[in-house]
Amino acid sequence: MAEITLIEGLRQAMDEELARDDRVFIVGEDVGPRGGVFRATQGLFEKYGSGRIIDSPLAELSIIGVGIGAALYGLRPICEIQFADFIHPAFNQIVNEAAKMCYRSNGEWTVPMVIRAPYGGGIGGGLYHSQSLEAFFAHVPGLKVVVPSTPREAKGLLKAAVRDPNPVLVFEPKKGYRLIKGEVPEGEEILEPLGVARVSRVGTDLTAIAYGMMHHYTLQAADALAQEGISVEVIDLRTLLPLDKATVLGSVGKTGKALIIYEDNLTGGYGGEIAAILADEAFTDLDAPVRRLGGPDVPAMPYSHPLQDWFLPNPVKIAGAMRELAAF
Amino acid sequence: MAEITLIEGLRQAMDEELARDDRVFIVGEDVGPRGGVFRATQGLFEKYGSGRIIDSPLAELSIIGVGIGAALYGLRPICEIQFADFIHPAFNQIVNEAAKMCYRSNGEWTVPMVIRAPYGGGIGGGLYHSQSLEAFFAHVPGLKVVVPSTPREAKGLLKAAVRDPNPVLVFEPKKGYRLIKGEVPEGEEILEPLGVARVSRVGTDLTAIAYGMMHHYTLQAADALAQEGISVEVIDLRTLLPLDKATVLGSVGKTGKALIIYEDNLTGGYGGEIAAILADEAFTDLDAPVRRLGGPDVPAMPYSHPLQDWFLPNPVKIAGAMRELAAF
Amino acid sequence: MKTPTKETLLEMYRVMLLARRLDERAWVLHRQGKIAFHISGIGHEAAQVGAAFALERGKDWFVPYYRDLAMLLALGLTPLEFALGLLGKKGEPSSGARQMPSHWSLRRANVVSHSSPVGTQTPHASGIGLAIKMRGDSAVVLTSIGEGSTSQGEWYEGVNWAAIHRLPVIFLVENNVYAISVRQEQQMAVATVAEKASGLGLPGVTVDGLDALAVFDVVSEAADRARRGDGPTLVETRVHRLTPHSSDDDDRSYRPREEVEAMKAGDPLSAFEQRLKQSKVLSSEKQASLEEEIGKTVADAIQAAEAAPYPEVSEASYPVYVEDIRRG
Amino acid sequence: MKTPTKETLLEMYRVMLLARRLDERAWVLHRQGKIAFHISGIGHEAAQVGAAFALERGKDWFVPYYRDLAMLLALGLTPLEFALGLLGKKGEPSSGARQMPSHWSLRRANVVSHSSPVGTQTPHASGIGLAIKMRGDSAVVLTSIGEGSTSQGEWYEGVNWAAIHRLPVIFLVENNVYAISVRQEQQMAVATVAEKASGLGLPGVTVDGLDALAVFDVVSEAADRARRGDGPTLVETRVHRLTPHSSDDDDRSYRPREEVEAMKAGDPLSAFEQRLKQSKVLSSEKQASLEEEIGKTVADAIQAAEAAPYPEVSEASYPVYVEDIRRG
Ligand SMILES: Cc1ncc(C[n+]2csc(CCOP(=O)(O)OP(=O)(O)O)c2C)c(N)n1
Ligand SMILES: Cc1ncc(C[n+]2csc(CCOP(=O)(O)OP(=O)(O)O)c2C)c(N)n1
Ligand SMILES: [Mg+2]
Ligand SMILES: [Mg+2]
Repeated sequence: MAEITLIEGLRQAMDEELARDDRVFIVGEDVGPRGGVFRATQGLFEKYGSGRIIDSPLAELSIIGVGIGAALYGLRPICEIQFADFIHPAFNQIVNEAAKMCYRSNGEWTVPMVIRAPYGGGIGGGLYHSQSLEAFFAHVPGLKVVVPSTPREAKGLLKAAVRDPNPVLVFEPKKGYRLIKGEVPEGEEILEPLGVARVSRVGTDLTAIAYGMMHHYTLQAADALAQEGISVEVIDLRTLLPLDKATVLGSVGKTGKALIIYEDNLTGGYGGEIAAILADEAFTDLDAPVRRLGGPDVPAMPYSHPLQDWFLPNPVKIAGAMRELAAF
Repeated sequence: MAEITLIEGLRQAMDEELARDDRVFIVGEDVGPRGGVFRATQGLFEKYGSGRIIDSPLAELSIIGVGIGAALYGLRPICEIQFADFIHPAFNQIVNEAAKMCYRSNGEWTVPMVIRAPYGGGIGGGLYHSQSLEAFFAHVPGLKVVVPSTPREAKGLLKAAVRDPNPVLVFEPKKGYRLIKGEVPEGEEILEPLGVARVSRVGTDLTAIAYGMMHHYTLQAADALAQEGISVEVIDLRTLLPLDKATVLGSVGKTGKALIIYEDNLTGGYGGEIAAILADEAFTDLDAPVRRLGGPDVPAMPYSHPLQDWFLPNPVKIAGAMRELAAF
Repeated sequence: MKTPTKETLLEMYRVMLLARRLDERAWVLHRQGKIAFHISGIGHEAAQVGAAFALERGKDWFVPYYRDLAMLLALGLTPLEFALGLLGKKGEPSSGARQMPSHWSLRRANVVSHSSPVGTQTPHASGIGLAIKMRGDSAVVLTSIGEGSTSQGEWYEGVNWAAIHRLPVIFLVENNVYAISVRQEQQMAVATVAEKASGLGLPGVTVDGLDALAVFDVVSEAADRARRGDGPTLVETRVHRLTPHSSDDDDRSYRPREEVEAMKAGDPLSAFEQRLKQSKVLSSEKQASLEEEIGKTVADAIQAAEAAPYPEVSEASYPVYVEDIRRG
Repeated sequence: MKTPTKETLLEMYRVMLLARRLDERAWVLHRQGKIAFHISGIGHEAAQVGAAFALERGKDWFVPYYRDLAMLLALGLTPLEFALGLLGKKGEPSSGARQMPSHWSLRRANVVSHSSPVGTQTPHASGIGLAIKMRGDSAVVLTSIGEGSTSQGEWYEGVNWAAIHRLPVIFLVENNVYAISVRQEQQMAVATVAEKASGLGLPGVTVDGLDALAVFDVVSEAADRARRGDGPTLVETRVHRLTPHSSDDDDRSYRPREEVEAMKAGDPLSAFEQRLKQSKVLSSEKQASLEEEIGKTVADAIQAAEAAPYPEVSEASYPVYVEDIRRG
């Protein structure tokens, strides 16, 4: 077993899928000789050539729109959006086209494509290199939305996404690209199923639900609370759409308390949907208010680092929210 | 007092604001001699001329982007998006630009603009002339999001939106354009404050929260339940961002039960945020699960009318959900 | 350079005549209140049929837009299938009655599903062209659009891709000078859409779209160029919109009756008929029998469609994802 | 056609030299780990200064992009203000340290705030031009952008507006042939960006962007045209990016060292210096004293910025809406 970084897990996934299926290709800005601005496609241009690793024009909507066309013809595009913050020009192609194609054609046309987008803050990116956009897309039936938090999941979920016959949006926690390391067995095929959450820490007093970088901070906070005798169960959602409701309801049914952590703006964020589901389907199990810890409701993350730190949830803030909820 | 339609309320609002302030102008597709495809700007081209009622190219992102520029210079654009379903190409300009301008420039630059977009189903519009998109934009700090449901509010809220110094998105329930009529006093100035919800029916057994056309259906359902001795309090939110939390919490604090009705897809819809707020801040008041009645999670509303009817909430479905909740 | 045989010419005429009679009948059905919506191709038939016949039907790919009834008939759509779409009936092939009428898709003829938001189809065509090139296939793809919709950034980005990568794509513009009520001068500062090609680095041609054979020649040439590997062509056909924009429109508010009357003088159908008669390809007897045969075909199609059932409500819930696709 | 006076020439040189020394110092600070990010204008100075001096500073409007340090200095940004931005310190004028460095805004100089998503600024400039025209003012607006970003639909739609309405806008393209690692040939099929103007119906000019006076002349002419009411001009300046894309980039993976060395031979700063010396405008003594003065200015600015405080955390929460704006 080799210890690799999260981004190496992504790179291996793409390398293996490119080798497995000649319909798979990569398109995006600087994905070629540059190997991507984060180096996720490092070496793939040299290995697979300019025919399958395509440097696109600087135009996101056409990266997605052209990818849709290629998928309609039967290919398997992996489209890289350089930063999630720049996915907005492609909103129409993703939401009105890719997501609705199967339904609107009654299944005659489908769009097997993957969209990769590095997301999240804490890297000094300011308003436009730090955004978390999962709430917009997890509201779109026809899409699948995935957020890996470990190298193994990055590899296994991305490989599964490439093989999935639907449009799959993979939001990659870029702060964890090199920070998060983990063991990934070599030689064997790593595939993680879409739509399945993972209980990453077993506990009894409350359930903490997170994904991406926030999942790691949540685990750290849970460790801290264990010192205080508070037992926190942690769920890494892994797939946001479709949501693994059973795992979430099962855990909250056991603990009776739920805290949802996300770094996007609090209001209208993805955690709201989970809280709404719990308020309906877990009502009789709840012993306390359903709590959310999200980013503040300012337009986006500011640059200056004291301001950035103010914006981001971190293990200390999360532990505080857990303590408060546990004490309710 | 004259009885006017909802769309006539909008037309009067624009006419009065154009007359009041020469910085106000209208830009959009077919808003000129055609008077808009729904006739919301009927007669304004003849009255104010091609200098202030501008037929734009068929390009939504530039309708908004050019509007932003004009607003930065000090004008007061009213941008019409012909159908909300076509706002997606402008997502980047609305979310990354208009909404973030004030914050990102620390208040040096502001975008006083109004975006009008007819939304909602029940008019045989199929997937792309029926969409409800409020959840996307009510998640964007820096925007205000308004949904009028009566002619008086259509007039008063739109006039207030034109005078508001921030970007305000007005989603107009197009099914109600001519269907919904109401008394609006002539001569006096009608202004309805943004950010204030309205209790449109007083009740004691449960609180039903809605907006737009769904608010009218909800009132009809509440009347039906009154026959059965169930007393429903109805709230018309009117502004979705910022949300009038006090009115919502006050009512649910009284009734102990909440049902939120919206026609957008259920999952990730705006009602989820309200349910999440209640699950946290009204937890101790709740006597029953927080219920949501939304559209089904298919990509959009189908065309064939039996399928469209299946998609849309209506007074019968709403009454059913109320009955079930009241009986909990 | 191929020239159509006598049989081909007669077949082209038959398709144009069939399209015209079906279209006229649709307007009647709308006046009778039997259908909710119709968008017409009357005046565009020659351009569409000339283009379709210039390509290898069954092998080449098509990404059309809503006015392309005549093109779709040339590609094998049956009158009954069109009629089922008009009425939103079960078995309608483009969407299972999920989409509005004239939102084409016909998998068996390589006709890709398009949506209502204009311009979205252009990048899809370039993506199909990219896939054709990657696979080394010899097909070409044709996508059509109105002149107003070339104002969309989606059109620009899509064409740019094809120009850069010299993809086998034909960008057919059906220029009727109006986008609903907005004239070409308000859409673009160039005199012809073909001039836009010079800014994108591909050949651009303007051709009389009322002359089926002129269009046939230009598109044949474009197809040869594409198959030779010499890349895309922009073909602008100058056509007339002889009807209001759609059944929801009333064009009297924005264009003088005289203009429409003058256009009718240049009706492409009678022009083609005259031409075939002069060249002795079509006799008056043949013409009369065609009229009779088509009259019956149209009547039968409408009757069968009226008798056909609506989709079952249960069909509305799928297929959101490929996993949900059900055949038959 | 105005020609710069001796004083103007010296001032242009001083600004170019100041920009260069500040920029070089920023790279040093980054190597020292004192700043997290820098994006450089080295090689672009002549184009920016030539353009800025051709306009009426204080009266005309500017919508710049991130490489425009020299332009901003020409418009009155102080070295200290730039340094505060580099370090994310309180009082930074463009965003109060909310945005990344080089995300310009300077209200007092009519410099509009821009974001990171490229191309978004172009429609804003057209909107400002529309407002100028509507108000009958005599200002012009200049907006700058890189050649790669002209692939964005936002650029196309924005320029189209100005061409249609003959707005007083100058579209300045700083063409350094690279978009991070992607060369011009992969962005467009035309040989020059100026050719794009022919497809949009406005004049397009290509000028040597290493020659400040050539740019001064072309932009002066464009400004005259705009003030005459004859509409917009696209000015393509051919420049060199003498550094990696930004401090996050390593350009060795995608461009040969020889290429960069060859470019350095044509350094616009030394070219301008030679020229002023040959024309006896600049003496070696004057040059030396300027170097010394600027060296001190830069050192003082950096020192003062390093000593300056960060924004208080409390500042991060506003202004989301105009109502929240606090002065000072
Ligand atoms: C993105 C988008 N905006 C607006 C509309 C509404 N709309 C439908 S057709 C049309 C005019 C299209 O004109 P043109 O492209 O010239 O095609 P034509 O109808 O004349 O054939 C408009 C504005 C739309 N369908 N999509
Ligand atoms: C919409 C968007 N996509 C991607 C990026 C990331 N990015 C920043 S600068 C850049 C290259 C810009 O190249 P060009 O327009 O030629 O300007 P230059 O940097 O060469 O001056 C890219 C891809 C971005 N900022 N915005
Ligand atoms: Mg047209
Ligand atoms: Mg460049």
